[in-house]
Amino acid sequence: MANLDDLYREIILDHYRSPRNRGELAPPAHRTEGFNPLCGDEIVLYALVENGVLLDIKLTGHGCSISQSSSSLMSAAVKGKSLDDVRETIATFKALMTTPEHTPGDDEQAVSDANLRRLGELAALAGVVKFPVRIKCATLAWNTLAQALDEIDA
Amino acid sequence: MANLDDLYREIILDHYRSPRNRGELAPPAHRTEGFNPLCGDEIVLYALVENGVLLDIKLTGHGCSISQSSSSLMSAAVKGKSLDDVRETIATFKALMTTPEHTPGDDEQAVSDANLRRLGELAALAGVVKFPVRIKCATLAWNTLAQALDEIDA
Amino acid sequence: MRFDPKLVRGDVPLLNRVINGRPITYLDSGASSLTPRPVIEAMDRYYQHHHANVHRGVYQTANEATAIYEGAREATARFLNAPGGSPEIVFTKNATESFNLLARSWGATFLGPGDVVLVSEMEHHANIVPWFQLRETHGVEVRFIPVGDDFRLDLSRVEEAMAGVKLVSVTAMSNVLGTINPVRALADLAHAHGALIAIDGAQSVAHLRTDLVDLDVDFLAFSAHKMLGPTGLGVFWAREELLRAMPPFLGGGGMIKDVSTDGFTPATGPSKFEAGTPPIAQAAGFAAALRYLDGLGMDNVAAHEHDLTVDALTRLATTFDGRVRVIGPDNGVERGGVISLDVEGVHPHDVAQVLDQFGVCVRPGHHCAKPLMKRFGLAATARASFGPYSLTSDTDVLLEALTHAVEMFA
Amino acid sequence: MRFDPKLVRGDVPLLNRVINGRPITYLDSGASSLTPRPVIEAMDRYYQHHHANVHRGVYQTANEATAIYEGAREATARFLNAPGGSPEIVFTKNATESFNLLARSWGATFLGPGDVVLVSEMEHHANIVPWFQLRETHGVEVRFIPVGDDFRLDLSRVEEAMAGVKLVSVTAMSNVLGTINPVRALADLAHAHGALIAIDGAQSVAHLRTDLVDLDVDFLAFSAHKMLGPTGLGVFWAREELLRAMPPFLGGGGMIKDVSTDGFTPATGPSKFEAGTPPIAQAAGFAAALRYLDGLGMDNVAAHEHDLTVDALTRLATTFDGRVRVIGPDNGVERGGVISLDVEGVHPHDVAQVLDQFGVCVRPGHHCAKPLMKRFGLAATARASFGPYSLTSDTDVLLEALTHAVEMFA
Ligand SMILES: Cc1ncc(COP(=O)(O)O)c(C=O)c1O
Ligand SMILES: Cc1ncc(COP(=O)(O)O)c(C=O)c1O
Repeated sequence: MANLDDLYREIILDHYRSPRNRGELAPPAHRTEGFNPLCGDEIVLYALVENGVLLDIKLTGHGCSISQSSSSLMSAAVKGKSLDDVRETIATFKALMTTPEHTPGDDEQAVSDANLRRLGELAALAGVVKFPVRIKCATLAWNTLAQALDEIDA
Repeated sequence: MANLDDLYREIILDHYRSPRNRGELAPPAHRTEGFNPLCGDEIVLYALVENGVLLDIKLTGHGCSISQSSSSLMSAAVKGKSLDDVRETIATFKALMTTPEHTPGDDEQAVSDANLRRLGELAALAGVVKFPVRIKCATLAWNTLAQALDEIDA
Repeated sequence: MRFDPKLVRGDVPLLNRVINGRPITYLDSGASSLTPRPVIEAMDRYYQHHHANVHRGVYQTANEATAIYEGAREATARFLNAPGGSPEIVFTKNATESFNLLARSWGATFLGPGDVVLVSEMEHHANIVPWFQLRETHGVEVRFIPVGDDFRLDLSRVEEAMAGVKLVSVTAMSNVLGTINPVRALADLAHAHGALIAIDGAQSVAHLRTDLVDLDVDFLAFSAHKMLGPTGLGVFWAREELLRAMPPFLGGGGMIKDVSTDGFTPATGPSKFEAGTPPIAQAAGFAAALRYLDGLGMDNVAAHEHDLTVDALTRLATTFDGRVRVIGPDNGVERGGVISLDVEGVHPHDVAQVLDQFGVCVRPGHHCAKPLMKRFGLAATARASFGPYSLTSDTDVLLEALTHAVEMFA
Repeated sequence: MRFDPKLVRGDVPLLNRVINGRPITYLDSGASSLTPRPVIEAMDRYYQHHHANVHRGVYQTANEATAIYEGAREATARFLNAPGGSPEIVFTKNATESFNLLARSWGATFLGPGDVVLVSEMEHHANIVPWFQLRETHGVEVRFIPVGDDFRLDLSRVEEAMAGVKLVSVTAMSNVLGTINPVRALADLAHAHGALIAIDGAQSVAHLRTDLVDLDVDFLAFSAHKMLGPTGLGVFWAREELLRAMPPFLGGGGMIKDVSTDGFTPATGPSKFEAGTPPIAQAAGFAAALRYLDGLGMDNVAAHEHDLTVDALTRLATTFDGRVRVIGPDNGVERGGVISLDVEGVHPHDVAQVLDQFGVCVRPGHHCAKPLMKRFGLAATARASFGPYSLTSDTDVLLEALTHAVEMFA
């Protein structure tokens, strides 16, 4: 049985109560909106990229504890990193959010323990997969970031 | 249990095989169409009325044995009668076609035995009420005749 | 005489569910009601003994299926006290289709540029989007009656908004606020201005007595699944003379009088609006639901839910020190058993998630009423709503779980 | 391996009915199929354990209901081998609504004056009337492919009718004649002329294997109730890129991304076309029907019904001295298990009535195909049609009853 404590880890509640990197960035920072029509969660993401590095990131918007803490945790994890590292973190996180049913088998875990360690605080969101309807909440910020990088690239 | 023989009396089959008063009448005879969209039965009725008497009536069209024999039986019953008599026959016949469920009670039959006798051959159609979906077949010609009389009146 | 809700409970198999180790506490009847055994059994009986396509059949089961389907139409007309009887009852797939039928058949025929459809800020999207679509295709104006800070429509605001209005289309009971609107007064007002009035009965028909003769409205839409009936069946009611003047909506079998390679002529009566094989089994289930509700008595259902609501509002007001706000009229105002909650510091999604751990079913979200959400500056609420099978013990568990949610996020 | 139809029979409660003192002989599967117990039970289970409104729920039963509903979408995509998977499956209320969706969303957006929709003379009204309605609103031309004296479409006649055609919309199997049309060849022909092709699968999907990748068509419509499923559910399938380009059809809850008092933006994916509470329980039943048919194997179903049809056609030809004429292709031609009869001197209504006395269920009428009836100079036929639970003993009783009808009216 999925337990509430798997979902609402203390780190998550902390980032929900005190979100990091909240706010806006002026141009030339790139602005991207993310929206989850099912629950109405909204995110506005500002990304400042220079020389292949995500110099700064800020977020506004509203939503549930999972979507808000996930965007806060994300911002802390990717800020200042090279775009390659950012893209890898996005990929690792999205693998973490793959529902257990889709995992090929026990010995081929979607996310290795090594990767989990690499995720650091982000690993607190691992419990979300036990609540499949909430996965969209957790990935909203990440999809928005991926979209922002694509737009900056283009 | 409703029995097929209640429906397909010999008189009915006879009128179906050899319909009376089949054909058309030229103007000034009045022409009226009847249509049962559920089963596709069609009737074209020609009525020649003079001095309050239905001098002549002819019918064409196609449909099942019940609709065709009913129109044949009707034509035989009303031809040459005064319009008052025709209207009374229509009313009596339509009472005969009232489904048993709607009959107030055993001692208040919708159609008295006296009336039944008065209907003559038409009484052969009495069994139709035991087959409620066929009532529309039996009444098609009668409704068309009633409509024709209304139109002639108007 | 009031029914015993415990007996109703015994008729609802789903209430035996255990969720996360606790017996289910179902507080989402506003979204869809639970299904009593007699309703399920009526559909089983239909499939096991009487199923056949309706109309045009001659054989016995086809006649039985037709009688069941048309019988449901008659039962619906009786339940609503429809002035013109069963010829006024059109079966659709849900309340939403009923509104689309209204907009595309009546609206597209009788409305055009310069004409106004007056809805309210508290409408469900089902009574908003079809009018926006009609605006696109036919240039009508869609105007919104504002909702007051008391969560109610102000009749004087309706009066002043009536210029050019051809149709007033409002909900009889808000699915978010619980507000009950003064339908008869709105009908009189609309008619006094030469307008017609449509009522969204999705909530009201399920929880209050509906008497169409008394209400004097022109159109009504609602769904079976919110009133103990099955999914897949809705009702559209209109005065017979209006139905007669309306062109068909969907085209296909059953709604025609004749078809050739040149064109078609539509059928008369409600069939004109029922293209294709209708929801026959669902009509059988719906008739059973109406019988069940008649057995309880709609006045009793309303009184029962009223008592539950008064109790819940009182306890919500005293338990949480102002941290749980009810978005809707307070006690003392006539209202339905729909209670939208705004919990300080806890997103409705999280409220519902924590409540689920206690087996409590409430719905978070905008409840398909985004303009209303915006009006009150909210993205969502967590909504609890009662049905005939609800008990005060459901409210006990709700409060227990809410207390946990509030503490957890404190 | 072929299934045992007697076992299928045992799964169908309605086949225990006794009609007029005789066991029922159900020969009306073309109008609606009988419902096997696992399908009924799937719906019961849904109402008893999992019922809740879908989408946006957080609590457990709401998630279960959503999983059941979306699972049915996936099962449908697999059953049809839909190239784009479940996002291409839209649930409607019946095949008729699916055609209206096609005409009003795709048709009204992409067709206009000068464009031609090419249907055939053997179409069901569901694939005719929506196009006539589109002609009224959007000025398209509706053109009919003639049906030959062999009851088939002549591909050369299709070829020569292609000028200006933007959509070919034809049935895969005639519900009157039993004719199976060459869907793949028609698709190639349509595409070669830059047109799209829609298929009426109401009959074919229930009785033949359907592989959308092989067929290479663009749109498909059919109903659950003709393939062992419940009433109240239809399917509309379209290629994903077409669905994406199509505007919404009905407006309301569930089909929006956002709504304000100013306007709305539609959702993406199949939800865009599913306004309001969908037929959830019916989707549960339909998924069970697909499982059941998969268990039998659609190739086996087709082979079983083919054998029954060959036998029945042979015996009809030899028993009645030419007094019973089959309106449809004879043996030797690939055809479905739908047998329309014209009995000399006996109106189809009377045929069906006499047959009912023997417990035999056949359907008299125009079968919602009036242009086809006119083509063959008939007002109606009496139609017998097979399902997976049919047996040659059903044909025995049919012939016995037909003999009686012929004698009675001789
Ligand atoms: C070939 C064909 N198309 C369309 C339909 C319409 O199906 P429904 O009535 O379920 O919408 C039918 C069934 O009546 C049919 O046989
Ligand atoms: C007030 C109101 N109107 C309309 C609807 C739409 O009903 P349905 O989804 O059954 O079409 C609902 C239910 O969601 C409702 O609460």
